[in-house]
Amino acid sequence: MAEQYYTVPEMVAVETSKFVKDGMVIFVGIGLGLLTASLAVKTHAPRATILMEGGTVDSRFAHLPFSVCEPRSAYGCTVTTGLFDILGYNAGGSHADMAILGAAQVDQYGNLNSTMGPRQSGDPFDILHPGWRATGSGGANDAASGLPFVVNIVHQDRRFPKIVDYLTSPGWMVKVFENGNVKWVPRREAGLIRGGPDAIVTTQCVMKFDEKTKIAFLAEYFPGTNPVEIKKTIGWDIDISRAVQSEPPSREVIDILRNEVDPDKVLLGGLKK
Amino acid sequence: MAEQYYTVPEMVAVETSKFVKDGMVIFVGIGLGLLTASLAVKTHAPRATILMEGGTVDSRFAHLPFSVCEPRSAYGCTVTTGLFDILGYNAGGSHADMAILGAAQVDQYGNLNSTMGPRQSGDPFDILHPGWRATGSGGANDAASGLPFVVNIVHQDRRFPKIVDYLTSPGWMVKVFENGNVKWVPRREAGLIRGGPDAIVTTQCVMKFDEKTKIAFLAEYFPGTNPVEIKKTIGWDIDISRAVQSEPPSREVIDILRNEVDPDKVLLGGLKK
Amino acid sequence: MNEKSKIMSPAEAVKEFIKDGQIIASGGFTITRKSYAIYYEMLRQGIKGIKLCHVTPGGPDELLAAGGCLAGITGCYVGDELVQVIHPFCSRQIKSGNIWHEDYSHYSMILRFKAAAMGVPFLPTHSQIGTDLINPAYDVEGKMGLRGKDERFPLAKFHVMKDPFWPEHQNICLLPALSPDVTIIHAQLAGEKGTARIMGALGGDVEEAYAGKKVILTCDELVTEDYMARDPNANQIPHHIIDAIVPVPYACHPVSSYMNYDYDTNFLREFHTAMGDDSKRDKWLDEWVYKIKDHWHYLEKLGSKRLSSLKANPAYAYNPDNDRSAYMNK
Amino acid sequence: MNEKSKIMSPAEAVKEFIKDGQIIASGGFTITRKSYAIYYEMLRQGIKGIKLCHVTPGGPDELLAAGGCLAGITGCYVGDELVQVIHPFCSRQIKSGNIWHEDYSHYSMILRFKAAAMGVPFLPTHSQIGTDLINPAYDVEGKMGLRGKDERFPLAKFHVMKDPFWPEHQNICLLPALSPDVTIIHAQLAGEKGTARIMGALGGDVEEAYAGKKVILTCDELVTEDYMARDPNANQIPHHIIDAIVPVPYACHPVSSYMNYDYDTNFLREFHTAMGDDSKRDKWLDEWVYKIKDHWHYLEKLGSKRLSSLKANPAYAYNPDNDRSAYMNK
Repeated sequence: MAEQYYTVPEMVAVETSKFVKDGMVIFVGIGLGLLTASLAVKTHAPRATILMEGGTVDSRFAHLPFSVCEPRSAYGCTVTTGLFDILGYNAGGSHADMAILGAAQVDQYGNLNSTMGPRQSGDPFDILHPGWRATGSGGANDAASGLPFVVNIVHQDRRFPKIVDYLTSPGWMVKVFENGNVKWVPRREAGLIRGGPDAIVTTQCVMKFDEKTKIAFLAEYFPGTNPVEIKKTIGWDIDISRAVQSEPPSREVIDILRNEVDPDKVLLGGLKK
Repeated sequence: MAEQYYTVPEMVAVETSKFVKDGMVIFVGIGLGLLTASLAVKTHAPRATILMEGGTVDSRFAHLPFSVCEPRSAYGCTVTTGLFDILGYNAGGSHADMAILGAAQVDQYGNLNSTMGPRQSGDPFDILHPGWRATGSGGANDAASGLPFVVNIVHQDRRFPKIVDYLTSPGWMVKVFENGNVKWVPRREAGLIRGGPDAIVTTQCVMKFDEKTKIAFLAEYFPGTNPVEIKKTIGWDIDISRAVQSEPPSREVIDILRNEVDPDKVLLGGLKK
Repeated sequence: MNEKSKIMSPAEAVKEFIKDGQIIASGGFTITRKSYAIYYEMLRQGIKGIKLCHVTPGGPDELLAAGGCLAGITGCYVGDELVQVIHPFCSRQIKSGNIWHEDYSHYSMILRFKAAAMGVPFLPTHSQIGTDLINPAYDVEGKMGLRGKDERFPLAKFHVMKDPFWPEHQNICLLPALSPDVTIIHAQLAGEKGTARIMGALGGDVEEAYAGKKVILTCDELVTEDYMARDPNANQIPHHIIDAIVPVPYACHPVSSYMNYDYDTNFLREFHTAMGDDSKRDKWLDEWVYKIKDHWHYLEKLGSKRLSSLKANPAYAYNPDNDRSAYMNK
Repeated sequence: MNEKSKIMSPAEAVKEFIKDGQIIASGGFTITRKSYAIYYEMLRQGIKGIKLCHVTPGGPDELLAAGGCLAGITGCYVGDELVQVIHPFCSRQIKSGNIWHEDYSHYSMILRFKAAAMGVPFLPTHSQIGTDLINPAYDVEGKMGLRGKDERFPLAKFHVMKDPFWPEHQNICLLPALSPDVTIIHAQLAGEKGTARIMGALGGDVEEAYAGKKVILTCDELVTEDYMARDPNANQIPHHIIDAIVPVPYACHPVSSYMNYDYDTNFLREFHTAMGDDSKRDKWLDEWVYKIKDHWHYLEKLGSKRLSSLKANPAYAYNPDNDRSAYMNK
């Protein structure tokens, strides 16, 4: 295979940005979500509107921000308000079309874990002594509770358990708690009347959800990867029968990503493969 | 008796303004409340802060407003926000010290009716065909639910029933509704954990509430009126044993009221005796 | 995706978005920022059966009632303030039962819109507790048969519950969400995509706008979105929740728009007088509504001298020399 | 009534308002508007047993943890963003059980403060439903024995109920009010009585301020209330809810104040590195906190050249030439 003219993080950004349609109102978290939405706005979705939970609407970054509420995140925005308006009115009240979210783990139903777990996945878990800690869910829970969403995640074995060790953002089948018991029910039945996961974009592939089972199947694998190897890294019996190889990104879009979206390598530089 | 150098509305404004202490944060409704608070600020309470439900904090009127949300009501204010902040955070969340409210009726417990009733007080009442209609409670219910308050009311017989025909702002004993029955309970017991009426200032007198019975008694009668005549106009067996004659207002305060607070007679001119 | 412009005339906005039988939320506050240009047009287009709701009422209630557009009102007040001016026609229609009126407190109304804006079924408050505002016998929408049939109306007017979080378990009142079919608001400035800047007190407009399934925005000035972006802290409403932008001068006449124009008390006095007088009402409506072709015609009839006399002085945000004697009973 | 001035130094504000064992709300948002001047002073005054809560966390969590001030944290995140920088010391303390961490979603936290601000016991949301954020087995404050004893903590972490208003009766999650003993926020401008103007995104500061029993406000500039009144739409917080005004330059260093100064990534990188390294942590704290006399001494140690390099360019509201390489792993 010829030398790739794009990096893995670039491929992830391009693949994720395809979910952003022109005119959409998109809630983005820090990191890849922000990169992806910016790319979409500078390519095929110039009329997409970016919302960030610090309180900004329709920012047009001159320099990619480190935070969803730092001075750079407000550049060019048309409304500066607070977190309540963004997460309450726009995400909760369904005035946004989709969210792009990161996570530490994602499971077969698109449930996310952004926060913590036992030392080994599946071990008993003591909330007062978590085995590992990530930063936490922030607004990802809120966006996932009210909006359709796409997940960005680094492709590593431990990140794809059959059931997340600690569920922070709701996918298609979620937990309800009754008289000391945990029951798994469809998200609508639990009370989540809107939204749900549309896709998982990893650093190797794209998963989507089966209409009937609501379980993630392999939809695309990136050039240089293969479905059988990917299946070995997934904690559930993932259906790879529908998988096709992703189109490589165009040189043009990679140029825009490098030269216009993130010329300082704020995000492109920092992402692990 | 010598010719009075003040009018009845002026007396009411002066008497009511005495309840405003310096440094207080006061919620005011349209009409006398506004006049009274302005007078207090221009006399003994220069550091009082006026809140109005349209969304203004600390206005210093150049011209008395016709409405709590018209352009004049914002003059000189330090914060313009919305109704939610004023009625929710400040009145509901107890960031104000008192309210000055008007009403169409007030009863022995300081319950107000600002809205409607049957043709004759005490008659059966059909909500779909009210016998009379006034403007309605507006924010008076909300202020009375969360804050100590003083009532301004024109002194007329039909305005002082033992029990208001339709209860819109809660006094000391209020209604709770259980299985089709109405029960009268102390406001704290009903769930109103803050506030309550401090006084009723009419165009003839000042009533306050007995510590134990929470029933209004005659505290002061204005010069030119007398307790026995007042008692005839009140719908409950009002205690007049503690009544003293009010001090007439000073000429100085009347001058301030006429020349500085309401030189255009926006409110002083329009009030009935 | 080819983005259709949202900019339109009052007649186009009413034609496109307002239908018989809708729940309409009216923004503004009595004599401030009420989009009369839209309400006049609703009368001209003969809209019927409207359920009007608002954080704060004003003259449009009276106008819509007189024009036969109204089925009912859900709100806290029937009047124009102006030292307690009650709407004479509206209140008479309520007394006669021709228009129903569901009574809530002022804050309760903003909570109902806020709940809808947040996408939750209710919000809690201590307001209304202990009063007839939550007397089950006085559930007007229930008596009108609106509950349990029409999804837009909740099963109950309110719901009292015990606080589960503190040991006293005090009563608290839940108020159901209210999502109008159309919300009508006014802002001083709007960007060409709909970003809105309201100057002066906001009343309940932000909540009403987010609660609305559709939003019509009248504005004093239409500007570029780039101009709006120069001071984003001054803007409250994002463009993506606005459906129609109606940029017409004096859209709120006879009431005020902070910083731009004052209210017209002589007009309001004539309006209120005519509304209360059976012999004058239809004549007034003919003269000021039905025989008026459009908003430009309305402004022409008012005349530039009258409109100029209402122009706000920037040091005050209103006209300090405005003749307000019509409501000052000296 | 003789009104006492609210204007004071960071040391005075901490001495007067902050006590051991309090619930403290920290305003701002990770690398924006965090009042470090106050948090440094809390370490110097040896404050203990603080229950920190916030809509949005940031470096002060790590600082207070390292200074031994913290008992627990109630929030949604442990880090400084900066492309997912987790607080190394804080998270280690959480894993070891030395500091408890009660987990809520971001919006849930603002609802908890908003409920307190509104004076109601709870607010409802769909957030957290279906997740371990409302798993009764994971009630950390309950496990710590805080419920049912201390009025500041609710009897439950959450309460799921059926919507009484629509026929589907869907589940909704109630979140209890959270009223901190002291809220600490930062604004760019404050009037001499405390009226506050925050520029840029507001995060959760307005809600946290109204929720607080006391409020400490740091600000970049202290101005007259008359100046604040020239643009009242730009101000969010009224003076009567502010208890201490602390006007010091660069109160938020090493983080940013929109329009005034940018964050100091080199400082933050050293801070984060030292916090994660047992051999460096105490030395860093000595150098930058304990051996520092006051905020003026801190600024002197930073030096005017460094501070000037952070000054915001008004066209951007930050410094477009700021060296951000410490967090860009090229």
